[in-house]
Amino acid sequence: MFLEMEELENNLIVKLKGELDHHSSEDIRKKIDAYFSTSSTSNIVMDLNELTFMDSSGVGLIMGRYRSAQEKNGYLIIACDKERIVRILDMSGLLKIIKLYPNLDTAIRNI
Amino acid sequence: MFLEMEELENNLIVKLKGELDHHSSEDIRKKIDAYFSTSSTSNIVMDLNELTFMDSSGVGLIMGRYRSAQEKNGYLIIACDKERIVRILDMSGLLKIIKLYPNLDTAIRNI
Amino acid sequence: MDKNYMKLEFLSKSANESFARVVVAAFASQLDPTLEELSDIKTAVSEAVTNAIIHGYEYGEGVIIIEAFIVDNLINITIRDSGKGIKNIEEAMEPFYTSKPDLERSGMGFTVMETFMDSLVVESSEGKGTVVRMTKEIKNLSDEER
Amino acid sequence: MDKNYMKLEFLSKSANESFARVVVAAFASQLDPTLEELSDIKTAVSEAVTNAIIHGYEYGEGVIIIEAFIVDNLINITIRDSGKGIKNIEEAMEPFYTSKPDLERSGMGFTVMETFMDSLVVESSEGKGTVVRMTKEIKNLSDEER
Ligand SMILES: Nc1ncnc2c1ncn2[C@@H]1O[C@H](COP(=O)(O)OP(=O)(O)O)[C@@H](O)[C@H]1O
Ligand SMILES: Nc1ncnc2c1ncn2[C@@H]1O[C@H](COP(=O)(O)OP(=O)(O)O)[C@@H](O)[C@H]1O
Repeated sequence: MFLEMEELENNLIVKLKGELDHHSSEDIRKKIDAYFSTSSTSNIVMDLNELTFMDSSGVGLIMGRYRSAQEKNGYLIIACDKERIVRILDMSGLLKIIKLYPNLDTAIRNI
Repeated sequence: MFLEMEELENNLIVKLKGELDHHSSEDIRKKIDAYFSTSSTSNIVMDLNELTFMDSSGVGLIMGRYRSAQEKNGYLIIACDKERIVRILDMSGLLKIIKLYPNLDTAIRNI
Repeated sequence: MDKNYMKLEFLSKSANESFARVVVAAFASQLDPTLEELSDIKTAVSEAVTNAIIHGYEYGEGVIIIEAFIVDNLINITIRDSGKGIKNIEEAMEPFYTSKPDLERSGMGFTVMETFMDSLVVESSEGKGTVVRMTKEIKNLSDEER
Repeated sequence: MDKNYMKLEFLSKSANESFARVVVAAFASQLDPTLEELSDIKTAVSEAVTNAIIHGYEYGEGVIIIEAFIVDNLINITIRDSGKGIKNIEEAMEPFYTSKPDLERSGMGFTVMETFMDSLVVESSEGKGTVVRMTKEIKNLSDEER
């Protein structure tokens, strides 16, 4: 599991690569929280297009970061066009409250 | 496990791809024997460069085909430069009786 | 593949979640599933194993047992823990129900298993442990259909 | 990796040889071995499992059990069958010795296991079965040394 974080104006761009399960999400969560809590950004953009696996632990991770952004009066959006991952996000009701774009460029253009 | 066979003058060129273990060698043996026994070729050139795995079952397979070639007054040569496979061939004493070339081209030029 | 069987035991460590997925996927791949079918199986196994670790053993030491049977093109997977068990299975299986919202669980584990597998049966007894049984038929599509 | 454990049981079918290799390799990969070390382990496991199928159960039905322990950067692998057993272990372990030359066995199985692993111990009792114990230390090379 790899994680890349980058600030772009008011947004923290978080790119996840590899397999996102309960094991890897613990570590990812700590790293995102450590960064985001001291960063001046208030929105989070999660790029899931390089994930090769995600189960419902990923849903928990995203929900949690959605709340962190809310606490800073920001919001969270997702970049993903992987059918299987979108299906799990949809099933979990996340897409009712979180905006989804097919890729990072489109997500950033629409922030 | 994939197998490609091709006749070149008096030689049957046998290319093995994938994992050569006891399971796959049973099938491979039958296919080579069926072809070679009805072919007019009398030598066998075994190209092992696309194997991703080989254990001592591969040694048995090669020894057996070496004997089939001998029965037709031919011989068997090997094309391989994969260190791990060469090591197993060497350990088994095969390289004392069978000629080894790094690749198929060199093997064919030296038949 | 006519018939095959395997049983895997391992410690309830979260590092073994991916190990369990690889093992079941390698076993199931004898049925020549599509990548999609293989991902379905991996996801369901991941959910059940994660539950055993988090809810069954509550991060404590324990052993998780996975059994898998292949009969023709059906795979039958059982995931078992000897942990705390589930009091109300019906409630537990409802979408969004989780007993550990503080751990950022989504309550979607059983729903994911149900969605990605053909059948799901959960048996549990408090203080004794939980057994999750799942089956999936592998369609054995021809190359053109894939 | 501090400590980890797994146990795998499966039927003595030759299609399970590659399955057994994948499982042990996936478990061992938690130690972050080099590709070379991983291939060493796969090859040794393949030899022992093949022996259980061909010699232990003589192609009949039986169960093969693999256990693997990780302690620090040592992996300990045990492969067990309840097959016919070995009368003379010393003779069996000699290079080139095989009881099945007609099946194109090379008699190099044990030699390969010895070469690729750090230690090899074989226990067997006629009519009861055979246990092969192997260990290997994973060197944990830094990226530059790989
Ligand atoms: N193996 C188990 N042992 C004990 N309780 C379990 C087990 N699996 C599931 N549960 C209970 O069922 C609930 C719902 O599980 P699930 O749908 O997977 O959601 P989540 O894991 O996100 O909580 C869990 O919160 C837990 O209370
Ligand atoms: N699991 C086993 N059960 C019974 N006999 C065995 C077992 N493993 C090895 N042997 C005996 O030891 C001999 C040598 O084994 P090995 O070095 O692997 O060579 P090969 O498998 O090529 O015969 C075998 O021929 C067989 O007689």
